Amino acid sequence: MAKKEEKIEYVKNGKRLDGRKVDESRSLKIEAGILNRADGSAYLEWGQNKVIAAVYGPREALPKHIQNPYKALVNYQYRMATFSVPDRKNPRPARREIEISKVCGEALEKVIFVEKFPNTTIDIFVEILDSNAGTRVAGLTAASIALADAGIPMRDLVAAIGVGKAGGEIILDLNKEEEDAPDAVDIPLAIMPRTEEIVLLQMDGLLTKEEWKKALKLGLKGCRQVYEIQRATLRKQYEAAEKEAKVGEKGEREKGEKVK
Amino acid sequence: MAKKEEKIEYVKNGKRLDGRKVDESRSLKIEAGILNRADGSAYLEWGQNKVIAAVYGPREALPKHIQNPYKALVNYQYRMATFSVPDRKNPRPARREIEISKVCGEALEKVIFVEKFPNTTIDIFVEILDSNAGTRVAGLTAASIALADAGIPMRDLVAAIGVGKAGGEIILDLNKEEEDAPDAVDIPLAIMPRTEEIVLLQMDGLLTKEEWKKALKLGLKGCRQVYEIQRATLRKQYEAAEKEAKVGEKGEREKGEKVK
Amino acid sequence: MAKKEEKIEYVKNGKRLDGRKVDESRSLKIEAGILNRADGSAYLEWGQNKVIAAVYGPREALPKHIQNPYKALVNYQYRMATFSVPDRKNPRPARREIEISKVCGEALEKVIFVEKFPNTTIDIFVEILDSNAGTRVAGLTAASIALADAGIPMRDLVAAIGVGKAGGEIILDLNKEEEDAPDAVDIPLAIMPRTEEIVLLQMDGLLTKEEWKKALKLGLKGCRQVYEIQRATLRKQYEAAEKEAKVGEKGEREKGEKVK
Amino acid sequence: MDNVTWDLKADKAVKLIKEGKRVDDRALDQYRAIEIKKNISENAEGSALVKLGGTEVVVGVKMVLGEPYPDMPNEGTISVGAELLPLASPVFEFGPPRPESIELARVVDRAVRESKALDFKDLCIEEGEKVWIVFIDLYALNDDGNLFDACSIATLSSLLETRIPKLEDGEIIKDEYSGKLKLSRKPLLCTFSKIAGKIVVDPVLIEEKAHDARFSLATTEDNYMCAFQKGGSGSLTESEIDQCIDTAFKCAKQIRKQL
Amino acid sequence: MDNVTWDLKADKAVKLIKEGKRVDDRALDQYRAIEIKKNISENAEGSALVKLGGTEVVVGVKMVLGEPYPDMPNEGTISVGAELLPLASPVFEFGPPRPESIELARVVDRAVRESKALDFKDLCIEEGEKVWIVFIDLYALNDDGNLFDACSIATLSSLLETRIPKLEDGEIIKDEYSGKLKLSRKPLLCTFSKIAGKIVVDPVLIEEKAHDARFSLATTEDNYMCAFQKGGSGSLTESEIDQCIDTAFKCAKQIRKQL
Amino acid sequence: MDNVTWDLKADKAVKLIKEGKRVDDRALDQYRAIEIKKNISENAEGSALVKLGGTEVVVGVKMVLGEPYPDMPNEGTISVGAELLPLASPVFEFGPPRPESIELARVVDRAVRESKALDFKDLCIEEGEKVWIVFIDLYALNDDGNLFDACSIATLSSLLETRIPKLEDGEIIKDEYSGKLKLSRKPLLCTFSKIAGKIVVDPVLIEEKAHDARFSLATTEDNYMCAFQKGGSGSLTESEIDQCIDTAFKCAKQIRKQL
Repeated sequence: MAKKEEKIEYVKNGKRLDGRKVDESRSLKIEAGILNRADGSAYLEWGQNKVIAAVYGPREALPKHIQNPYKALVNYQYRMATFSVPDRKNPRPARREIEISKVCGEALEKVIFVEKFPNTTIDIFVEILDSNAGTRVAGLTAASIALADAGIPMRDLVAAIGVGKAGGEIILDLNKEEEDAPDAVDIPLAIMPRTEEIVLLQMDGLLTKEEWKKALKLGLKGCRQVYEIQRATLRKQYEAAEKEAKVGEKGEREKGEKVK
Repeated sequence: MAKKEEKIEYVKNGKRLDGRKVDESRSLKIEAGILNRADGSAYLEWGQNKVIAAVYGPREALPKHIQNPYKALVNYQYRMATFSVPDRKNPRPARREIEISKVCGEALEKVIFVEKFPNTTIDIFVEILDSNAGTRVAGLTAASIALADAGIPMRDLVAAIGVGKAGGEIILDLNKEEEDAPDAVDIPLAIMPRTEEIVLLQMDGLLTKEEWKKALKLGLKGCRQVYEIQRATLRKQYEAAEKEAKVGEKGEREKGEKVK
Repeated sequence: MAKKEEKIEYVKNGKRLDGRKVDESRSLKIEAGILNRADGSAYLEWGQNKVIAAVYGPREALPKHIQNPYKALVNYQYRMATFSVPDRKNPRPARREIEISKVCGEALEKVIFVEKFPNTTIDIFVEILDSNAGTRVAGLTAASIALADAGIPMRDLVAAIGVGKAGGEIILDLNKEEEDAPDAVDIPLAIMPRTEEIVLLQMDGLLTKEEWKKALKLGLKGCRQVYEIQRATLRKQYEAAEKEAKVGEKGEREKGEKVK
Repeated sequence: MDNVTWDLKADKAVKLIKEGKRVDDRALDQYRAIEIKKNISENAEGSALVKLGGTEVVVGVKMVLGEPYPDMPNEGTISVGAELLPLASPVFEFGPPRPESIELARVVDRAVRESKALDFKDLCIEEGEKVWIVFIDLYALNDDGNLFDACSIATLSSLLETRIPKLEDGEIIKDEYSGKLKLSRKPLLCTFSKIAGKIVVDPVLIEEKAHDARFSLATTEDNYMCAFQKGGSGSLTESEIDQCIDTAFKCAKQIRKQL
Repeated sequence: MDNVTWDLKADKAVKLIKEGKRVDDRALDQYRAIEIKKNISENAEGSALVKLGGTEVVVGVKMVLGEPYPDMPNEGTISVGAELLPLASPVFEFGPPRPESIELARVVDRAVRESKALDFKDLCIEEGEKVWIVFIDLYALNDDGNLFDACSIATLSSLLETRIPKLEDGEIIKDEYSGKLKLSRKPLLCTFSKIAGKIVVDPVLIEEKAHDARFSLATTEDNYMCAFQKGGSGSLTESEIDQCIDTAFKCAKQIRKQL
Repeated sequence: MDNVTWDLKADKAVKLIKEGKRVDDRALDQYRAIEIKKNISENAEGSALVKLGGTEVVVGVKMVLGEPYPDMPNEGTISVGAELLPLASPVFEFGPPRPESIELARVVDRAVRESKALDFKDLCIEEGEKVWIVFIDLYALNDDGNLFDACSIATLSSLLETRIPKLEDGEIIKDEYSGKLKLSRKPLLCTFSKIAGKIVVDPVLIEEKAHDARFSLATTEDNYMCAFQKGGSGSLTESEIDQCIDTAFKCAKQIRKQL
């Protein structure tokens, strides 16, 4: 069971172990509005990663003493299903999940007009159903769509992706095998696409300043691609809602109203 | 330490392993009003099972946000003492204890005039001191007496008993040995005796519909026997209280008032 | 790894294993006002024991339902750092720490004019950074200085020390080696020095009444020595504050006011 | 939805049921449509997402190596947990398991365990030393009523697909499998609400809110019942239970065709 | 009882004690009547229910196999836990152990442990591998004051009856025993309240509410003291402690006759 | 300090920073004075108390025997925990670790772990059986801002002094040691606040309260970065990050001289 020590070539003839190019992300699909209890929701598949995100709120923050009279609280909860990882995860929230929840909530607070909803909380729940590296950026990308689906006013979406290093190469959207490289560097990154301001940034591993500059450039490019897919998702949902609204003028309009 | 695999005859010549007949329950004794701090209490011995039940309330439900303006909450807590089982039980409440507490509380809610006590809680605590199968029905039977002892207005008592199957026979009030039969079926049952409506019903094990019909008939008969013992207990206590009240007209009347 | 069973002479020619006399305590140093966030604080070294104590309050007791309209609550929390003991301590508070917190808080309540601060809490936090027997009396001695540093009105200080028995001898301020003696008796003791009333008293081990009388006498003597060091600490701090106040009449006077 | 709206909706549901109708136009003994998506997680040994009308749950199975209980040295076991995720309902919260989720997990557990669908001796690897523990974890994603049955269907679907990890020197080899779990029966829960004296199968959320009593029973394809659970503060009569039993066998038979 | 009634009752208790009397007509140094019911649980290796006036507690002992501490390879140990059951008092609640129950358990533990009544080496089964852990669990059933002594009496009663399970190949054989636990001493706690400058033994609840300080000490039949515990926000003088010591020896002697 | 005072102080801090000044007269890229007291606990294998201006933390290292992870049979590991002691701030409370302390512990952990300063293979005692777990516990004693860096400095100081307990037959011999932990790098965190569009290093508490975003990065003496962590609800631009990187290398270099 010893970790394999043989030298792996992570990029060979311009191709990665799974056949991708260095600047190529895994396939990404997002669907909005998939749960009817939540105020907003999204389902996302990103390579093997499968994520459900739901938003409740703005709703009264309770107990009262946590209320902020100037803005809404953003409560982000990232959790992994016990079976979403190779070795069963303990159902209790791990420290890793708590840290990710904190930084992702802070990343979203920047784009939400929190000042419009004093004394409330906006609860964002992200559940990982299957995983293969990059679940926190997948969760953040899905949560951003769930917020839009909930009709919560935002300055911009948040688009996120992982970037990093394996086998000496700067690559986009690392998978598990790449993240396990002896020299692996993992950089979860999230931006507000319109201004390219960075709202989430973490890094693990040994990186030089030059490598960082290169990685950031690649990451920003990846975020822009994610953003296009997010926009297409919302456009599709909006069009479906429009259509539905026309078909049944007096019908159930809730869904349609949400995304306006 | 392997489980014994040899064939046991659970009923032989009409007698069970402990000498009982198939429709015979273990000996049952109940005493009411045994604790002075609680508003009502009961001590019960049922075969090896030993149970203490106590009732507090109706009292203000706290914190306030749990209050129901239309009725009293019924809070039932079933617990086993660490030493009441062959292998020491962890003192923390097990999932089994939490489930039993839920279904027993629901069973009692039906008989209590909860609508008379809005915003309050009626707390029922049941502690198992020794056990040998059938503690949940023993607890419920004792709790019913403790509620009467507390003077809480009720539509009826709740009488409970276990019924089930072992070695192919439908039998009343299974003991541990019978519950461990390879084909054992355990059916905890509780009724409101006046109408024979069922307020508690669970079942474990493989049972046909025909067996169920037979088991239910036997169980209802058992419940009626339990009810007689419950009524005798309350009659005895009432008479004792009457007597006491006469002896010391100006004395301590609290106890006597409770059971009126 | 078996416990050493050979006979140790705990006192030989009037000297203990670490060279002390039977009535000699380990060296004790106290410094007041070492933390700027807390309302009062103290650092104490007593032999190998190293203790930080801090006081916050009187401040509003929350949640409101714990408030006492007649007096301040005294909330004492004694904790050991994980690395302050030979085998790493679990970070969660042990039952021992909870018990010590309770008895030390009760010991201090007697000297504080709690009736002057209704509805408030006075929080006293004691953290043990290194240990070698006697940390609870060290903590109490430090806490007493932190309370004075916080300017909380007190009837007296509390002076504390351990006394006990090892190898048949009644000795002052036992260290770990002595506490591990086969016949060890440990008596944590705390008094209000002006009246010599006892506010903390515990005992472990087999002791005769005669030994107790002797031990108490020795303990009271030890407490008086501790009291002298406490008073010197406060005197020194007061003088420093006075000086500071004169140098910068219009300057930061908070510190100086506290100890008046 | 606020409380007043809830109460109005519940009143309407009761009124309809008195007339033999339901809020979603079903017959009293009619089940909602079921959609099953199997193997939704590659990291799980078995998994399924089930939609039961608007209700949605996901269940995953992990096979974990463990030690047997001392009194059952040649048997593995199952362990069922349930999380009522806060994304499934505005009233669910994170925190230690509450009685509702514990009851859900334990009733689903009993339906599997008591049916003897799994022979726990098959889960023994080395007597007294090493056995499989089959962890079955239930997650509610959207609660529109009858989480019990949705979880039961998802559990059975997952178990039917569950692969057994391959072992080498007693350790799991990642991503390799040595066959599937054997199930000798297909137990399924069927849940009823008693409302205004009538029995309805597969209640939607608003019916659950309005009900007096709940009754769940698990049946097998060979005409056994293997678990009962009555819930709620109401009572049941013998004939009501009979009615539930008959409908449960009928509905489970239909559902089994979809597995 | 509401707070006002409590305060009035407490005031009366204080007033009486100033006159050398008590609410239940006892002398200041007089213990309440004790009733001991042994072996109340067959599943326990030892157990006892004790009534001390209106106060009622039950204690059970379980002998459990465990590993020794690395630095005490040839010694077993004891572990004492206490639950202030909510059935014993309107102010007790379920939940993680609070300081009150932790203190109770630890003081009862020390009375047993420090008396050396049990030789922990007797509890060793196989050096460095297997020892007995004697779990002693205290449950308050009705709190009418002085739970400390009631629990101490019930603990000693239980330990004196405790049977040692029979072992075969290192495993416990159910319902068979190989003799009783050996106790070389009979330590008993005796608890006092200091009220209005006077010392009373075995306080009832209302006296505990009114007291300034509490003092418990454990004594043995061979004239040792083995545990002290002062509680409460009041103080004690040397002569008050002396008075407690003398009364404690006297009372414990009487109680031991009943065991 | 009440909320109004805090807000006024925070406003002042922002106003000063807009003018390129700070509340304590430092330059925007200037670190506070550092005081390091090593080996403050004899029971710890390594320890240090660090004062960073008014901020004060203590860190202790314990070397504990444990089993390796099955997939890393020849590697030990580190475990970092942090307690924001209530003595350090009126807003800290006892209780289960909150997100703030978990983040602090995990960022300090990553700075050490990802720098590969410690070769985890050095911590293996017996492959697959026994390894060292290096427990690093951080305690905040006084929070005047930038606990991250104070803890990082104290952690590195402690690790540089950490003694490895001597083993005999696989057990630790008390108070004997077999050399020190080997560190191949000296990673240090450097933390920044972004306030009113400007970047300041080593923020004091009032600056932290006023900041839009926080950025921490760990650097090594051989020009690597080994951990980033952005916090707070604000955003960062590429050039702001560049500025942080350059200042972090500069400051860490200065701090290393003091170790």
